[in-house]
Amino acid sequence: GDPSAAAGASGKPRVAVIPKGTTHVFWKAVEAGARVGAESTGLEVVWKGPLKEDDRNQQIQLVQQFVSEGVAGIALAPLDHVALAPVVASARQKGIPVVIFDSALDGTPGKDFDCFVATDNRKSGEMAGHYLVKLLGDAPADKVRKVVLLRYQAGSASTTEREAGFLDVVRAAGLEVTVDNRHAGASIGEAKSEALKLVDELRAADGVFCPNESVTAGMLLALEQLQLVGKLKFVGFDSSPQLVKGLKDGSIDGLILQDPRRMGDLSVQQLAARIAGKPVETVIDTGAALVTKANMHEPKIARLLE
Amino acid sequence: MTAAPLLSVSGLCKRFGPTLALAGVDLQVRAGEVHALVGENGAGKSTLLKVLAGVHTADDGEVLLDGLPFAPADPAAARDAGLAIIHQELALAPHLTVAENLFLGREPRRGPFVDRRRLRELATAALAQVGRGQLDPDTAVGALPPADRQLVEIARALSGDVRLLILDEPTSSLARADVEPLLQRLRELAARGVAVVYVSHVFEELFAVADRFTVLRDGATVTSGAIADTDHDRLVAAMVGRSVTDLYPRSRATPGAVVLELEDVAGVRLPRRATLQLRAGEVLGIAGLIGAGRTELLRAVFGLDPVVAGRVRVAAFEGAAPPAARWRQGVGMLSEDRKAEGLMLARSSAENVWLPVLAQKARGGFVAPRRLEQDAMPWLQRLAVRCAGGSQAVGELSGGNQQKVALARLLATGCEVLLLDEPTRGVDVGAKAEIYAAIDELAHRHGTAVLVVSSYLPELLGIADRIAVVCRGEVLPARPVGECDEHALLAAMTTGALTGEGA
Amino acid sequence: MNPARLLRAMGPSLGLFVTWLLFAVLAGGKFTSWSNTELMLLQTAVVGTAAVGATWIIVSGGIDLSVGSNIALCTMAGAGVLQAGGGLWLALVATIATGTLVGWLIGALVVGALPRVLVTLGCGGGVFLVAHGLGAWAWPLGVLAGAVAWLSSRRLSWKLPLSPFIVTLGLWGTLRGLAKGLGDNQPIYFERNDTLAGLMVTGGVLPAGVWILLAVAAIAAVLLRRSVFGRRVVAIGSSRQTARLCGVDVPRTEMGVYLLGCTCAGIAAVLQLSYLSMGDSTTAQGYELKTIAAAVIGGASLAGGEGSIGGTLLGALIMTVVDNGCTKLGLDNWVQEVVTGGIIVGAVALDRLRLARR
Amino acid sequence: MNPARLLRAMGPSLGLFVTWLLFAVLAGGKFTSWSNTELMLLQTAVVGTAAVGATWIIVSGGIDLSVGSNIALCTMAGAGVLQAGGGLWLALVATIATGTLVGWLIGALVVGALPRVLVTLGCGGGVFLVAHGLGAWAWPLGVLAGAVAWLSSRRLSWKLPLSPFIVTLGLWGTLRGLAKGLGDNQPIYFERNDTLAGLMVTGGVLPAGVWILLAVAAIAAVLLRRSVFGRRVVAIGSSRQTARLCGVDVPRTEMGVYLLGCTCAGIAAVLQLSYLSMGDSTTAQGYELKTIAAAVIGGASLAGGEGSIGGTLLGALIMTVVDNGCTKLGLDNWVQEVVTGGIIVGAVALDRLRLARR
Ligand SMILES: Nc1ncnc2c1ncn2[C@@H]1O[C@H](COP(=O)(O)OP(=O)(O)OP(=O)(O)O)[C@@H](O)[C@H]1O
Ligand SMILES: Nc1ncnc2c1ncn2[C@@H]1O[C@H](COP(=O)(O)OP(=O)(O)OP(=O)(O)O)[C@@H](O)[C@H]1O
Ligand SMILES: [Mg+2]
Ligand SMILES: [Mg+2]
Repeated sequence: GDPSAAAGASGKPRVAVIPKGTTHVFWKAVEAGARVGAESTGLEVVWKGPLKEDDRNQQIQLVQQFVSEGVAGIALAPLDHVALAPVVASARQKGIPVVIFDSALDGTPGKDFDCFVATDNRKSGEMAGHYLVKLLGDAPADKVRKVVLLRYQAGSASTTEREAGFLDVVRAAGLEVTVDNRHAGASIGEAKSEALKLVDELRAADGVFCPNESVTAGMLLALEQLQLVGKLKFVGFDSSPQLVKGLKDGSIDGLILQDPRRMGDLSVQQLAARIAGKPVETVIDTGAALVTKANMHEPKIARLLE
Repeated sequence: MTAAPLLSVSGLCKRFGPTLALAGVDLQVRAGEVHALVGENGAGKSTLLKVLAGVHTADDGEVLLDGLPFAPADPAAARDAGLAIIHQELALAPHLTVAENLFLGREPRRGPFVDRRRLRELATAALAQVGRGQLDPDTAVGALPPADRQLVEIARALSGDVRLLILDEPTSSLARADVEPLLQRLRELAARGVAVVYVSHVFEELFAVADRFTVLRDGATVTSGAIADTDHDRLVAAMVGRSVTDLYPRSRATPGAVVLELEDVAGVRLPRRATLQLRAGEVLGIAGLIGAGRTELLRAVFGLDPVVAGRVRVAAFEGAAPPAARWRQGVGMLSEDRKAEGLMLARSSAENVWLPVLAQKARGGFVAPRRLEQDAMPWLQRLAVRCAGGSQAVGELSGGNQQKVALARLLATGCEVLLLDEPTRGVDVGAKAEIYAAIDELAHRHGTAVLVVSSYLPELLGIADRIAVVCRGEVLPARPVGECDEHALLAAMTTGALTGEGA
Repeated sequence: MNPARLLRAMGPSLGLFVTWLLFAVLAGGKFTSWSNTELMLLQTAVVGTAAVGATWIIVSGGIDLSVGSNIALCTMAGAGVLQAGGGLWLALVATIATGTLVGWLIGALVVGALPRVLVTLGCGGGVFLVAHGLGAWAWPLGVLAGAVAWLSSRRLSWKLPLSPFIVTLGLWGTLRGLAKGLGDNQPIYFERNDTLAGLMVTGGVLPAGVWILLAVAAIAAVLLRRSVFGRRVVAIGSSRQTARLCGVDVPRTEMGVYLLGCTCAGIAAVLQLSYLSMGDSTTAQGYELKTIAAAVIGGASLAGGEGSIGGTLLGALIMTVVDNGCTKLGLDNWVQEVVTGGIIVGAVALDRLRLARR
Repeated sequence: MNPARLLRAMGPSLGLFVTWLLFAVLAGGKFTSWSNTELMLLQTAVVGTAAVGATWIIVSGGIDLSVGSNIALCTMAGAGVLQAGGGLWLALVATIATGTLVGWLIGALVVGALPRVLVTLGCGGGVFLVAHGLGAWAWPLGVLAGAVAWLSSRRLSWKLPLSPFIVTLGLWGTLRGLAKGLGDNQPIYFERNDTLAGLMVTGGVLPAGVWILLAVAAIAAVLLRRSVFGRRVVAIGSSRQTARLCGVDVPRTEMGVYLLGCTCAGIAAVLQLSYLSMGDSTTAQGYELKTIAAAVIGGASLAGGEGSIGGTLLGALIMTVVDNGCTKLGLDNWVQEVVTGGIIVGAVALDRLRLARR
């Protein structure tokens, strides 16, 4: 694009970082990482997500606006692997480099977009499944173990992947999934209400898994209210002050953590490299880690929990 | 005229919940006659006409049109059978233009579109029939004064191809000057073979236009016959079940101190200059043409509209004040538009009566609905309101009875100054007598000051002590009633100059 | 047109001009550029088309709270056809027809034909289920059976009118649920179709989607102001009682309004389908309030009888301008939300003020 | 009370009974158990309390589309105080007072005091910013300055009444944005407070939150039916012009309605704060339609003048029962959404049918 339009008020090249939403702790960490990356590479970051959490339409509009404005680069966490592909293509046509992070986009990294920086969602779901199987494995074998899965929202790709990975593993291990068709909705309040309504299934269950921050937080509140804390094994996803506290006092047995800071940092770094015309890596796995009470103080893990 | 009747109704019954509105009505209307339908408020006139027009369906009884059974399922069916009706409560769409209202439901078309040129022509012709040919057919009906709206409604009924024309109190908002051409039109239509059913509480009109009459009482036919064979008193006796001898009672009294004083008061548009004094124990009548600004005068005094110039004083209170303050100062007002501004149609009569003084009727900020109903009953009975008790929703009452509820409010709240805008609109003759008596008693016995606006001059002459004429927004000096007569008043109303010995 | 009316009609344009100017001054060239203007028009296409339908419904004295869910359902239906390889034209028909069908449902419930609706849905659904084995034929057969049931059940017409607020509040959830169910809780993806995708890309004089919006709006405006049907709709909104007394077939006219209004939602769904290149059951959330806001900012009254298509378009544009301008200024999301709310109130206040002063 | 009225009042109870029975038969003991009943009551507490306020507003002929955003803002305010270590009581006051403040804002905009609002907000906000350095004192100082400005600007009262639909549609976004801004786009967490958390736990006879709902409802119902203020509110809803003619101070009464209605939202926010143990700016989305649906199912008319607190509670319960029952039946979310919509329409249709038949 036009270099004068691409430069921000500071004179540095402006890059847009577009998350899926803005109100989860996860995205806050990505933003912090992106700002670190910008600092180290001399870019100016514009952080802007859809007003309505998880609205594909608004996200497409945002990308279009940044493209028409002619920013120097775009880092995007696509809400959908198909719907966002055309606008990314049009950005590339205009010579704007695009880094995809967090979730996949149709196409080949390096060809249809410059770089893909993400956690493997399916694998992290499998990780949660393996851990829950391990936790439940110690119990007597004469009785089939029951687990509950409370899903996030219909149509959300990354969590659906996690849910699928989780289900594969626990089903293969012979566990019975007593609930797998309930969606918690977008906010913690809805998640808590939904979990409370599943009281009978939760009482009968041995383990429970939640695929993201808001659902895990809502489930934690519900388990506290139902006085089921500690009576079943609870594996969640992502981190927030509440969840870390739950991990500390033992009400949560494990959390799968991604590395949002690194994700943000690396995405912006890759953009900077691409703008400078340097070669970039096309796929970067930022990895996921299983955090338990036992390992939460290891420096590598503690950093993720900040 | 021995021809078979065009419309023949026998034994018609209609029940609304516990109320038996029609209890066996018989009615014969012949082609080519104007048939007067009379009865007290709540006798069932409007209900009967609504059944004929397909608004309500009857519970029992038989209706024959041209000898064939006639039971329209909806208004469209009735209209297709050649029946046109003007309802007591205006039925106009305020956002549409005059022309569109006139031909709603039977628009001249060009394909799927309205043929606007033709619509305008037809509209102008229809308006000319009621003497309003100069009215722009493209103005929105919502911007018209009430009188013009009523004329639009009349023009709509007259403009169709009708065999049976029904008019339910078509003249309640009209000036005398507009009534005469209407009656003339009705006679022409009758001469062309159209059957006309005419409802009005103004007997002069009936005697001027009708050929035959039918009297309803309590939802049943009492008598019917040729208008030439009856007279005012006999008709009243048939309606009310007794004779009303003294319509305008008048007790002697000497007026007291000035309680309402206006000096060069002007509103936003109207009135332009109003100066008058009202004394305790006196009835001051206000006469004027439609649109002269009488209503605006009352509204400005009562604080419903802003006063932009001049001085207003009520008793010891100087200056303009909002309605809430006026009630506290002992002033009460009756609006001319009872449907929009007079009553809460969905609420009970009791609530409507006590609304302005709820705080006084309450104990510790709380009211007891039962007690409100009990306390309202004497006032409702005083004006002979026909209702199923103080808890019945006002919207379910007949038009005249609604008006009486609005008046009962003013009697019950014990105001010292009353502003009455068309107090007897749509009220039957028996109830009129009650209202006049009540005004007389309040003013001349209890020392209440009453300001009455009325378009019906005999009424003003009958009850007022002094009469002031309003012309184009200016109030002419008031004169004692003894010095007024209808001709002089009419002259003053149109010319704005007082004539005669009192000038 | 008399001056007062002209002024009233100009209100929303004034509002648009003031907001536009505000952002033009604050954000400068990157806001006023042609490419950004084109983008704003493009981004108004979906809401604008739906709002044209909403205007009809509001003018008739009704309301449609289900329009967002309806659009989502329509995109799912269209995407389903494309996924099954039904071809573009069939998909377009399916998308729009779904909207029309929803309009029929709303209309029937509003005018009081609930029993007929139940019978129709029962017959249509039953045949559909029985014919399920026939594959692609099940749909048309079901619809046919439903239509026959509807036409032959006139006598069932209990008069049980329901308030449109309640009907569409119920359908708000029902249609969204159906949309999710149609895709088994997942979006529906299909082979990329260039013609479809081409509706909503900038580059030419104006995107095809904007032309479609303008065409729909022009037809709707002429119909509303000039046709017999349109004037009767205004009459119903202005005074239902009067319309009935004057022999207007109120239920039939209302039925027509909802058919038309929801067909507009179906057309909006086509544009949305093109924009998203997928069927999304979670899309268009909150459009119910956006379309109503556009109509009201454009001078419509929720009491019915008042409103114009032109005004609604301006109202929709005002909202896009605010949205776009805030992004250009780099405002935080929360600031943008605060500002947008303030501007909605401000635009209407401006309008009222101007009217009060004349 | 006459029989017709009694029947009308009984409508919603009948609806509740039918839906309850339906699920009791289908889902059996796990639905009818006491612990589930208690849960359902608990889950009605927040919406129910907000719906009591909405009923007042609807009866007065108004509408509040911002109640969900308002609740979110209130929880953020309360959580902010708790996080700053302000103690439970201060937090409760802050939560409820935020609701009341919003009520003042809505009321002032609706009755036409926009200029006064601007002056008040300007003065209050200015003092707040200047006093920012004083820490905890900035808030009360700002509020005080605002109050002084409001009281001393009576003469500014331009008459510019705005429709409550528009005002609250604007505030719907504005308040949500403020809530997000207050927490810098993040939830606000605070030290667990056992008293607060104890409001919304099952176990005793009934959760304290349910008692609070019942108390609020009882007071609101008595006020609405018996107090002079309540009857004036009904009068305004029945016919604004008549109320004015009869000396009701319409602006002041409306102001009171919004203050009261939004205070109920503040109380609902306390319960929500207890339920979540955190301040969440994204909570209570869609409550605007839920509260209105509860009131309308309970017999209120959006045209104003009609509605009862008891009916609203029953309406809110019907919605909880459907929600809970569908989960107990193990239905998919999408099926539940479809069913819920159908039952809302059904409950209202039942009501109308019963009335039509008498
Ligand atoms: N919709 C209704 N619901 C209940 N009662 C009604 C309804 N309409 C009319 N009534 C009752 O039927 C009776 C007859 O009313 P109707 O309006 O026919 O009287 P009317 O003769 O036209 O009186 P008026 O001269 O005052 O217009 C009244 O007692 C009235 O209360
Ligand atoms: N801006 C306006 N444009 C057109 N008509 C108006 C306007 N303002 C007021 N009017 C009408 O002009 C008339 C003013 O006269 P007003 O109603 O005071 O007459 P009145 O003498 O009281 O007659 P009546 O009470 O018999 O109707 C009103 O009917 C009012 O509707
Ligand atoms: Mg009558
Ligand atoms: Mg008048």
